Amino acid sequence: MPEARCPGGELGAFIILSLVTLIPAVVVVTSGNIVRSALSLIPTFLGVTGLYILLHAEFVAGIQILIYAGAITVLILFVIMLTQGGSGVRIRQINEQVPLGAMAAVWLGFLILLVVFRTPWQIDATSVPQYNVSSVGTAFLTDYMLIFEVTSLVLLVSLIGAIIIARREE
Amino acid sequence: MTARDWLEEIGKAILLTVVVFTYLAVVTAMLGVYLERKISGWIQARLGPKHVGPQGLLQTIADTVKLLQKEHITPRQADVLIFNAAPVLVAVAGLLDWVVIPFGRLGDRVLIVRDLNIGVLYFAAMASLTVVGILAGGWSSNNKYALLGGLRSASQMLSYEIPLAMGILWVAMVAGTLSTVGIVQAQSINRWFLFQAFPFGFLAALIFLAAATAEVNRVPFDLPEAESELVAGYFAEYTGMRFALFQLGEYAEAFAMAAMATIMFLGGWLEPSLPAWLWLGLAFVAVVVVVLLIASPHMDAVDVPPPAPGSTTESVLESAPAGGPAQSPDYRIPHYDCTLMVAIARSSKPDARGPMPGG
Amino acid sequence: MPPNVVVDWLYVGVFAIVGTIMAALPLAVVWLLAPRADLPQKTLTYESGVIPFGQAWAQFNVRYYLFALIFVVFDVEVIYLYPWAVVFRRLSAFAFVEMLIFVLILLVGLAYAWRKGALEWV
Amino acid sequence: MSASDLWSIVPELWLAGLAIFLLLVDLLTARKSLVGVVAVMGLLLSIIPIGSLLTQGARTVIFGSYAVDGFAVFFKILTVIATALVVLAAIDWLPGRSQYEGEFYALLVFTALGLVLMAASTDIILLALSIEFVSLTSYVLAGYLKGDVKSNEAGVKYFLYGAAASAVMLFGFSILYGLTGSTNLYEIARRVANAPLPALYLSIALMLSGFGFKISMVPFHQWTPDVYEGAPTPVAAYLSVASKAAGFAALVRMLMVVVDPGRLNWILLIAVLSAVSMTLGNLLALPQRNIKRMLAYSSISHAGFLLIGVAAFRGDFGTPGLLIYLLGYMFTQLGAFFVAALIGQQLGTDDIPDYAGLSRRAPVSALLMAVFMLSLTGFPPTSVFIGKFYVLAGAIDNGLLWLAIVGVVNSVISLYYYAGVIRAMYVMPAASTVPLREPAALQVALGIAGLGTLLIGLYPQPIIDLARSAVLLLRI
Amino acid sequence: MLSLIIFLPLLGGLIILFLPKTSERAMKQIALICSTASLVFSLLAVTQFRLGGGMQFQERYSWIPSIAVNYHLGVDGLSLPLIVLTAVLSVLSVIYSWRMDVRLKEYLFLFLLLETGMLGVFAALDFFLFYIFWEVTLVPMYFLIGIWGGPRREYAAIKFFLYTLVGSLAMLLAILILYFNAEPHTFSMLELIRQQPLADAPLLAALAFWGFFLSFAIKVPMWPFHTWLPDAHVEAPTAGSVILAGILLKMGTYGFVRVSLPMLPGTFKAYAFFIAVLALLGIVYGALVAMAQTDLKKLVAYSSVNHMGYVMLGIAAAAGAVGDPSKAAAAATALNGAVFEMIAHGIITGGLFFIVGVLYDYRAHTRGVDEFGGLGARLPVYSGITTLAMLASLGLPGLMGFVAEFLVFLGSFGVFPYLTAVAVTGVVFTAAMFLWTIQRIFLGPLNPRWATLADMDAREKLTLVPLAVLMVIFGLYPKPLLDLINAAMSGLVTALR
Amino acid sequence: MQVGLTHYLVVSTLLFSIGLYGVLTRRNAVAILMGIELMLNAVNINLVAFNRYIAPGAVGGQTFALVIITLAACEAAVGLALVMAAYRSLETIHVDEINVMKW
Repeated sequence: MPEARCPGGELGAFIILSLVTLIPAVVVVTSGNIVRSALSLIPTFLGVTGLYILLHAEFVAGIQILIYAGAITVLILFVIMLTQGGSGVRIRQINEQVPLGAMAAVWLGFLILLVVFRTPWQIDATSVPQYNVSSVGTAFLTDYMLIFEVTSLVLLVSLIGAIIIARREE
Repeated sequence: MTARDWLEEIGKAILLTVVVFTYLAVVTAMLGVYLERKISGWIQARLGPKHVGPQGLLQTIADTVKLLQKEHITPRQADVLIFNAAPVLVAVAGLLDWVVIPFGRLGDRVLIVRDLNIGVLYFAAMASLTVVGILAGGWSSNNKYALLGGLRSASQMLSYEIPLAMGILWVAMVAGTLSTVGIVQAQSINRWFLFQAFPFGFLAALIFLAAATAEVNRVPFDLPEAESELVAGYFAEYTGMRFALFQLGEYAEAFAMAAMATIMFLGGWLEPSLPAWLWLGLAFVAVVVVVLLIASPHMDAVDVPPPAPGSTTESVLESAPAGGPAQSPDYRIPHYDCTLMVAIARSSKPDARGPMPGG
Repeated sequence: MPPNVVVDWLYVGVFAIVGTIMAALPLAVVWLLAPRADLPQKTLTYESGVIPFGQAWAQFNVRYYLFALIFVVFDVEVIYLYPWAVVFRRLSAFAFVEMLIFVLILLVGLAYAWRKGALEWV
Repeated sequence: MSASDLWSIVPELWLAGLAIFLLLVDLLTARKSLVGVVAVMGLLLSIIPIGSLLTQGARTVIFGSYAVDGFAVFFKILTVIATALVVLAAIDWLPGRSQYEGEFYALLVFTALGLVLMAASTDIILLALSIEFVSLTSYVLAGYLKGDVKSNEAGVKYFLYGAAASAVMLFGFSILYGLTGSTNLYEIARRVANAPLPALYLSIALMLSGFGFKISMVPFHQWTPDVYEGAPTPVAAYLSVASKAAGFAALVRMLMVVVDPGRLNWILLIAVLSAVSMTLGNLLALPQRNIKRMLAYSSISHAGFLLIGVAAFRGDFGTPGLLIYLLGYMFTQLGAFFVAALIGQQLGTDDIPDYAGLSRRAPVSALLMAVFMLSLTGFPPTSVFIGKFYVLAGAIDNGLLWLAIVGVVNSVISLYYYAGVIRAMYVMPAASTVPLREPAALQVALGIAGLGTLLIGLYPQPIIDLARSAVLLLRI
Repeated sequence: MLSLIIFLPLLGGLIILFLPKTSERAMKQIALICSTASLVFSLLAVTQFRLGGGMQFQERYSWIPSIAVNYHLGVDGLSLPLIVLTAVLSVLSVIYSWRMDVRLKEYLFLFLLLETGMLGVFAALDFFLFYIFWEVTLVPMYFLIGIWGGPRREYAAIKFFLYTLVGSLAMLLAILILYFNAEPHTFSMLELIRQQPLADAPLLAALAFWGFFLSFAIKVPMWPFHTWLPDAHVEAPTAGSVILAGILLKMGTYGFVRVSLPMLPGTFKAYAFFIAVLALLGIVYGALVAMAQTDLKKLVAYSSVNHMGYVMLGIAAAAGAVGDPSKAAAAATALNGAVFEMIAHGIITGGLFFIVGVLYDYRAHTRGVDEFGGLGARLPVYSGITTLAMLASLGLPGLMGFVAEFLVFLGSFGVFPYLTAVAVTGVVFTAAMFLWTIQRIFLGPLNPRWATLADMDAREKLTLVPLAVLMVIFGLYPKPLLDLINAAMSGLVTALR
Repeated sequence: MQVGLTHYLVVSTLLFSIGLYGVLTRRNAVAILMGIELMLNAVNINLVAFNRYIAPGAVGGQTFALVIITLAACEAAVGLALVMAAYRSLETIHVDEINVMKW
């Protein structure tokens, strides 16, 4: 069966998802309320998930929700609530270098965009994407097996390190 | 596919959404609540609801109508946007669970919204989204008990998400796929996964069930809501429809968990001796009973007469001793107003609090 | 891979959007219908009838954080288990050994957390 | 993937096993210094499998994702020695400061593993993973002293800077992947040959932020002083040598394998960064009073010197010089930090003026410190001199005379603050004449560092041979 | 043989380092034994030295083969006298320092380390080794000034350290330039002289030349790089000043003769006049400023600037004559004079600093020239030796200084006649300065403050009398020394012609 | 108009810039971390998009994205632990107040 194609629909979905990604992202970095910032991560992450779907990367999409939306955001929320940030009081959230930061961000973004548009990307239109969960699994267990095992060590040290740092001694 | 096909798909999707949502709202939530009350009443040698409609069947509908009319009290200093968004998020997450659940079979076609490639992973991901809603709700209430309840619920749900995933993984491993339909079909070739590789199948099923129960905050995993201590946990400040949405989400998820257990361990719709829909239904009901009722939140309930109509808040204000609760390290409420609180909590849970026009 | 990945997820998207609308609808209805009486006590934070004291945002036990953190780590571990679970039958016993090592390493972490009491519920 | 592949990564397996074993030992024993001793012994034993790799040819293993070549072996040796010394120093330093002694050693060994992986990765995913591996353990180690506000601050700052830098770096990686469609360095090198230049430039520039962070190169250096000052002293020592070394390893591998300087002239870029790092680090080091802070700024300046070796990669001097410099610098800088640790422990201060009269109170330590300071300045016959000699020679050999001159001028500037330490120890009158206790393990570590500094200075031939063989094997 | 000479002091130093702090006497004895042994061996080397035999006593071992670094030692008529001078002054300094009691262990160790460094510089024939020894001399000197120096010792020490480090690192770059342009790459000085690697690369040659120049000129010190010198001399302890003036300064001029002249003759020739002018300025400036000094030590220090100017004038003249066979004789004379002046200045100024020390360290504790007066009658031996040394310094015929200055003027007149003519007038200033000083200190009425001063004791005499004797001997009969020097210098000039 | 690689790259660039802006301008350590998470998400979009358009035959980009998600989780765990520890002793999570040592 040929691939489902509907340029207009795809573009529409893309635009919607981009907006779902970017608008909350702006809220994340500008909101004066830290909890709102953190919660705005959710639509951003979900929007990114949507983009992954458009790119046919289902597994990554699932993981994106599971880890980013379901775990990392929760962790962030926990910390906010366990520290003063939870008070919801609008305190100054930005430092003195807003103009500087904005300039740097805009400048770098502009630069990257310039490069992105100037570069003739070597698009491979012939190969049909064949990835799904099992291709990822196979890759992890063969070509990328070292990465796979090192990942477990990274997880281990993060776990131990974070416990050591976060634990309160009696 | 042409644009027309796309529109068609979208239309179908919208239709399905409405159907599933309604199904959830009517069947799972309302029926579930009714059954829960009725059966736990029976277990505890009470009558349960009986006035509205035959055998009190319409009680839940009446409750819904009542809830619709209830004033939405937004606590002072609460973050209104988040306060409203949280229940919606929980409800939608509960709804989204149902996308990958096959309801049964119609001829050659499996009755399922969409058979996603990463079905069970998707299911787990949606389940994890609920946590955010609960935390947001607990926080936005600007109530320390709600916040604490939220944190506790979230902690618990997080803790049991891993065992839940382990149960799912075992099935995925045996079936070699993540698709829910694929899992059911794999069981047609083999046996129910419950009996696969004895005793691992049992073990996995047990783990899954236990985790699922914890995931939806049911007894004996209702510690976070800790009605006696935390005044209903994270939704202490929620009233009216918002409260109902939380309940809807929770019930939707609970039923989805039960359905998932059926699909993963009991062969879904694939029992050869009975019609598919019947088997699926029976198995499903059995699991629901296990999840919701045997371990019912009302097991330990003491029967307390409902308080007089009127604002519970005010009545308590009058009777409460002066001064706040002592600041004990674990945020327990001192014992002196415990009984009273239990009463309030009880009464406020199905009925919600607030003025009740016309009783 | 079925070609309809996007269609599949279109349903999910529609479910999310329409579901949100349907869930928010009653809230809007209630906002229109429900009575409103501005009693100051009513908007008071509900603390079993006791007048609220202090700020709600008192800091709670760091133990919650430990739970969340252990969860995150193991949740990440799980994402590696999913693809493995799907393919491990097709690969040799080597895949099994690989995963065994992977899990064993993390079990060390679990043992550590357990020994340090990070798993104990309050 | 074959059995011989497995044999080639025995050092890594050994380190991983050792770290896990340490964790288990720590869970079972109450004598935490035992864990440290086991760690040192295990690290020293790992030299055997590492040494056995020396005789083997260069190749990649495990589906081309991991290099087994002289370059990697060199950094394995360096990392293991540095880790063993730091563990040795920590055995005396740590007790009483943290409840988590055993884990400290385990984390150090884990870091060592990460560093080793970093130096040998030939796959950008593995590279990113190992860089992050090192970062994560380093964040923890930097913030290890929970009761100490400075350590807290060091941990948070290190984390925030590090995470931001690595995010930028990963963006660079992603562009590299986009240009080539591969994650394998050698594959990338093949395909990048006709990649468009602007994108390549962007990718390299973004990646430099990550590597620059690790090696504390200007302008990614801001974290260095605070982290070195706040972090536990052995950790600061470790970061300043091992982490830096691995950063250079990854940087060199990335630049040399992937980017043909004939196509994309990164030499000038690196040279300018080098000059700026040297100069800025030095100038900022001048007014410092805190020894750790001073060493931090000076380490920025040394990063600049080391970058000369990266820029001057043609010929027999630049890259071997970089390696020699790193090894020599390792001994010297570790030694200097160990003295700082010892003094900090005994006097409770890290301020240079408080070092007054140290030559009377702790003569051995003071003498060694003087040697380290002179070595850092680049006086012969010490290890850093050999390194500086080599990189300067490399610069001249590559026609970067101006860079060599900048380096020389900076050497002179650096003398001023290094001599300040010597002045305090030897010239200033002592506030007290009570002799300081010089604990055993720390002394041993200090002695080895001093010995290494002088031996390399006096007879560098073996090190030079090692470095040269390492460089010859780099390009497969 | 040479290794023995060089490393005996270091050996002693290391032994001292491991002695207990209390055994001061043993430390001093070891120091004395080692430095004396070094002296004895160096004298032995003199007796075995064959005139006209070029580099002798060569030792050559491979050290860092991958960059062609060898442990290569050797002496010729240029370096041998300097080695002997170093050994002599070191022994005398140890004797002079017998009364030292502050942090003796470190003092002796550093002193002996310094001696090793200086001996090594003069004997090294491999640039790498040369550079290492060159740097090794810096550190002990820094400590000697910094720990045992006068009130402004810290300032003086770091100033000395920084100045000389600038120089030595510039030299390092220059060495590297030479190294990379030689084919095959080599650090061997003899090989580099033979190859003349930069003969065809004027730009690089100029760079290398100025690198060396910076290093050597700071060390000499030439005007205008001299500003560290008065500070260092004034603040250094007496033995430090002696070594500094007597030997360390010679390392600079030695470098010019050993390195700049033979390795980069063309470039040196191009800048010879300019350098000669600088030397001239040093001569005049040194003398004039010295005259204005009231601090005795500073006075001697500035006189060093003046004298080193003569040396540089001689070397510059020799460089100016490069490639011009008609001036070869003059060049040889000038060079002989310059080297002779190096030795002479070492002995004379070394002696003068001892003299100042005798008065300042143990007696008057002041160096103000104007505070003295009439000491001649009170301290006859002291006055005698002082007067002798000062007369030698101003170039009184019959004493060592005269021979040196005469040869310099004779030689350089053939190359830079006008400059030399002006330089000769510098002698007048020098003479005036010293005579005036003698008058102020020893003549006139006795300041009652000094009525109780004692004359020199046996140890001080032991320190100063040998130097005085040398001044006279070589003043009256310079031939052995001159022959030694001439053997090397004429060879050099021949090669450059 | 087809949705192509460039579209995704534009979105990712914008997301990256937004994240960078957050990192540079926020004073709350947790908020800075959020900015970093946004940047990492941008990287992941890049990787997945490149995987889809440049090298669809393999899963290198997706694998990389998964690894980055893992790393993001680990970073969050460790980093937030450090923030909590700092909060316990300094009672602030604002980086401009975490300055016992001078910046």
